[in-house]
Amino acid sequence: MHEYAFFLGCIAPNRYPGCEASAIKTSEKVGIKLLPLCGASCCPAPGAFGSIDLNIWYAMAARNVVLAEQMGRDIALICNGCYKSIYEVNHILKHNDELRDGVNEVLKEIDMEYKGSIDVWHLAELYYDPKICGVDKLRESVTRPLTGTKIAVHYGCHLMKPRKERHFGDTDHPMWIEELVEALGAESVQYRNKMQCCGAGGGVRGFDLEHSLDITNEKMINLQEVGADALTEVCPFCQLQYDRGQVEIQEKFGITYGLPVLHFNELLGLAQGMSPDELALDLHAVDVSPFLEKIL
Amino acid sequence: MAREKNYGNPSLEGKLKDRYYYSDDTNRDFTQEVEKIGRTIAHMCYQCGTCTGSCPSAPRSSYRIRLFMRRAVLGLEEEALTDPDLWLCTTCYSCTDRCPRDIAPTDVIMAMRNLAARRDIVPRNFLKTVQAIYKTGHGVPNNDVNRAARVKLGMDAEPPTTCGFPEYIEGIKAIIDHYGLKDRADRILSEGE
Amino acid sequence: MAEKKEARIGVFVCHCGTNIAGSIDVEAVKEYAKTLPNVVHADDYQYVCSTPGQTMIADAIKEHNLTGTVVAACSPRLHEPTFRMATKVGGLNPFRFEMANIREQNSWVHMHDREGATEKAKDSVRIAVAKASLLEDLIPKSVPVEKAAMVVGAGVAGMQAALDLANAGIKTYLIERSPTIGGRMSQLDKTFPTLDCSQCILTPKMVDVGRNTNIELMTYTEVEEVEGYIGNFEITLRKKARGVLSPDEAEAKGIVGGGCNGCGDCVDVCPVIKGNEFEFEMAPRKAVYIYHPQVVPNLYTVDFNTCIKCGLCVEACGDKKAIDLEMVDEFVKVKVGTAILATGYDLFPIENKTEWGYKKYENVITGLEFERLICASGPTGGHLIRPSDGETPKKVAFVLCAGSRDNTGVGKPYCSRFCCMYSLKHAHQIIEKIPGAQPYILYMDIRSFGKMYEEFYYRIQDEGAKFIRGRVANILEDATTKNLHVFAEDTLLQRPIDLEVDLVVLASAVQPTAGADTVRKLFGVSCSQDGWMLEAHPKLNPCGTTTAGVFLAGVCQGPKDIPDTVAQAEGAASAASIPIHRGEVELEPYFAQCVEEKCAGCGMCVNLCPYSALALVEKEGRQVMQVTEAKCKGCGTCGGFCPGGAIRMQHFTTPQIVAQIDAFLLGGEQ
Amino acid sequence: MAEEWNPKIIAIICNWCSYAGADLAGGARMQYPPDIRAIRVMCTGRIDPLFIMKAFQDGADGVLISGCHFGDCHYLEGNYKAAKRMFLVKNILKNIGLDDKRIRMTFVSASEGAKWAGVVEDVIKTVKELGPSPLKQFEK
Repeated sequence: MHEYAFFLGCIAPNRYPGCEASAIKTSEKVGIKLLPLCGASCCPAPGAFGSIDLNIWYAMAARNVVLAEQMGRDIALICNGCYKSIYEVNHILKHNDELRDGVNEVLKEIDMEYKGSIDVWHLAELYYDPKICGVDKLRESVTRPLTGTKIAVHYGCHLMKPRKERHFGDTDHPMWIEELVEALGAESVQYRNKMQCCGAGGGVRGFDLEHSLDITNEKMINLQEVGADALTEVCPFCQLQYDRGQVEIQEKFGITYGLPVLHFNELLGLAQGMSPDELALDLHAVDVSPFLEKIL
Repeated sequence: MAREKNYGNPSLEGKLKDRYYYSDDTNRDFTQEVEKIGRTIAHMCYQCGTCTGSCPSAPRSSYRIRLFMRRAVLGLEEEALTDPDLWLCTTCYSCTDRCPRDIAPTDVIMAMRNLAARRDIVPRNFLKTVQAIYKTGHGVPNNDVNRAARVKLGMDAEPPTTCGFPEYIEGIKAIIDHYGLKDRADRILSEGE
Repeated sequence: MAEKKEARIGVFVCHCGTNIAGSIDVEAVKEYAKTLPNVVHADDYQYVCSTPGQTMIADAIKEHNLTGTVVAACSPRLHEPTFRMATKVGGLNPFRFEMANIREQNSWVHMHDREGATEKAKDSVRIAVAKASLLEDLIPKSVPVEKAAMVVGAGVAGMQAALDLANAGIKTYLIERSPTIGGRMSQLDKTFPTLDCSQCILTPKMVDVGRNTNIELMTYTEVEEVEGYIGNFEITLRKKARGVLSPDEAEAKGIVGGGCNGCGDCVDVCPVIKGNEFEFEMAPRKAVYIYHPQVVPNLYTVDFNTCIKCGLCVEACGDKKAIDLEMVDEFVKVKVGTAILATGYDLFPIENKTEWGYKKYENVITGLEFERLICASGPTGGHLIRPSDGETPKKVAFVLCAGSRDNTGVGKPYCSRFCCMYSLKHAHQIIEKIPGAQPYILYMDIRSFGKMYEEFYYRIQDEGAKFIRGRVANILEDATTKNLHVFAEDTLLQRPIDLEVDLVVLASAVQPTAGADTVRKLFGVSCSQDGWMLEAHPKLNPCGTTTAGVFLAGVCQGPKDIPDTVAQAEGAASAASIPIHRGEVELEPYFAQCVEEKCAGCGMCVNLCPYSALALVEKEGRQVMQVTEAKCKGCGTCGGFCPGGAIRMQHFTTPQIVAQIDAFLLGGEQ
Repeated sequence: MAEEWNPKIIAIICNWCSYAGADLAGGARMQYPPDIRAIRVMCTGRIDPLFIMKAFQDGADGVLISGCHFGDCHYLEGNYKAAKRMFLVKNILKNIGLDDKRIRMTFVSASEGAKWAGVVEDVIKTVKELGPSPLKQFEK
């Protein structure tokens, strides 16, 4: 069993609890144990906090990392926004003495010290990593293959970009999440401008909703073109933008898509035999039942 | 610095505003500060436009990241910090990925936003997130619908974060207070009302 | 160390205008020099390298009866020869001169530390005087120069250089690793800005090369080993197994009237089909092949990596008996006096810039692929088509600086120098060939610097090419039409653009050829940071290298267009012919010498010498080491090791070096 | 040692790569501190370990040896031989109680002016951190 401190973030536990529930259950079936990271906070939101003062962003993210350091476990998480904060701040502080000293000065006030002793992973990359799980093991864990479904993948931005600060390589034509999706028995479909942003990040969703929805709408048009049954992503914030965003697009622009949006963990949960109820799929703003009908 | 014309007529002043760029418009400190906060070589921009061409916000707004890069190069502080387009970057980092000069334009934007925030120029939604985190530890706090759903899933109503362990919120408050950010957010938000 | 004869040293400190005097107190250095042991005269001058400056040295030698001179000025790599000459004019052996570098390694790098720089200059002079006091007369050795030259690479640069050398009466070995000569230029359709047909102007040269009796053309051959030095290079060549005998080779084997006559009967029967690399795999070839009909020499080649040795070709060849499927590589040794490297360039693997989708999207091609597709002798007979469906493209986008001027570490930081111009030419060609075609040129700057280049730019703009000032951010393919959407910002309009086109041509960056690094190291030539071969001096010796007798021509030294390539090739040929025509060269007399009374005959030095210049011989009943001076290049590796201190490196003797160390650390104010 | 102490560092560098690289740094006007004096040899292979020992005996605070990159030696392999000897020298230094960081071998090509400037700066920094050579006290 590979054990990790499970960093939840905000949107997964507080809006889409199915993401959290499925992450814990699905990972256990492939030998990954997610332990609660007690007292963790918002990562904090890289767009909102980082825009105001990067130093506070470093300190707040470092606090979360320190909690895991105290557990002596690497962090696993399921949100690209969290990945940006936790992975990147951990990476920066490990290599920048000046910033680390600054952060530790603040953390001293709450009896904490950032040491740089752990690493940070996205659960999806642990699934893909053959040393931890790997595509084959994931495939073996499937009991209810998603055969006959066409699933489009949204990678999101902060998991893989900027590519120099990450370790995933090609950010123009990546296929590794598609491999994961196909391991679940589904057909992955390609669509135009797959790597474009969902539109929510950088505080833009809160700053100018129409602007942010217009970006989402462009993605929705491209997705509609290829006739996907569902969109999957690895980021609850992207999920929120696509899921609630479709309702908002309907309200503001009068266009209806009705494309189910599922976190990869939710998708994996379904493939491993979890029921829709166990995933709280009723909390999704876009009805996922057309998709469920295809697999149940 | 733009010359005043003193026509004594606001609409004429507006229409005929001095639009020259003067050599003393450059503030080198601004360039350097942007580079320090953004940890990137902003002054090396050669204005190829790869950033704008990659930008998901550009086709639907007047936001041009290349112009912000130009402002960074020339130290056009006022123009950069007061342009509301500054807040339209979704931080997707496509420009950073593709910049042939190996600059991180996204981080230039972040640095400029930091500098704007020092002047109390911050959109309200950013400050509301600060207030939420100060109060609950979460930018997107828990709510009753969600609590009910969590219980139905067999989980605790409150996740094991600061929601379930509110004693940790003190630490978060301490960090935010260290920078005086909560007070600033409260003040700016109340001034706007 | 006791001196045999008292040294009398003259020191000359150069101002170099303000280059040195601006950061160093020259007067103080001069006055300091006067206080040093053995210094009997010190002076300063504005430009010591000038004629009056040199005269000053010569006069001082006579006037003060000097035994050695020291000039504190620029780098010895620049002016050592100058001041040696001045020392000689003054009546001293030229090797009794030592230089103190107070410019490149002092005033220029400590521009704002006058005190530190001046102190350092004093130390440098003290160190130089210490060495000068121990210098001895040395006599350079003259060696005869082999009356032959080698040119490595038979593109337009190599061919031009070989023709020039040959026409100057020098036997020239022209080595080419591919089966034919011609190089990149033979792949081009038209050339800018004159629009001459590339093949039309190149083929006569290729034929000349093939016919010239002074040129020994060796295609399908690589350099295996290089030994020797200027005047006397001994080069081992690997003649790769071609599987085909030339008529001469056949005759040598006793096959009368046989050998390959280029009839191509073998090709018809060969069952193996492979992509033709000359056409960038856009056309097929067989396992026995020629690249194109104009190849020189007109010989077929068997590609043994794909040949299944079915023997059908041997049968088809019949009595000519030209094909030998059991052929193996052969090694040939040749002696030459000088060599020219002209190894050319490859395209940078532009698929590494993933945002442009090369090799992902069928209709994204490189500039060189465009050349083949627009060329009448190319795979499509000169009809430009989209690779995806064979349709004629109407809208074509040209992406400039594709991988050039790129500091990300993925692409190349330099300007590739000819892409602007060939893209303009491409634009012209599609306007000319395809009615209603619209080229879009996406550029950052148009660098039309050559003769008639800017005028060409004017012409293409007038013909209707649209210029968009913005670097391409990314390219997306329309899955159904295979059209491409080119995203960029029109920086002049300040608007992002989504340009739907039928074909995209990437003006890919260029890089040294795959084998260039090996060749470079064999000949002892350095490379610059970007991998191009390093010239001896970027301005004053652009064809030479730091290895005497080895010269550079063409793009192997850095991106350049055809006129510059040919000009440099002629320059290199001229430079390479000089030692040959003089008939002898002087070697710097930095040979190792064995001090026989100290030599224990252990022989450990013998294996250290990379040139096999050392050997043990028997003398007076015991083993001692002996140096073959002609082989010794003076590196001193033996001298740095000899446990008994029995090896004496002339001009870098142990006492001289130790004196320098002592002078720095023990001399001066402590 | 009331004033700032300037270390005495000697560099023995090869003519073809490092000396040319150092010249290039000058041509490009790259600035570095002046606490280094260079002695030119044709190849680092010429460097007898005794030269280095002599320098330390004379009170050098640091010694820099710099040659061509491996594979780029003007004399094919002199720099390999020199590098091998450096292990020996470092061992001896450690045995007599000198910090082996006082001797450094680097590889700077003729085109690496910026690298040369960086190397010199770093060597001076390292030696300054180590302080004056302990052998100096025996000198007087």
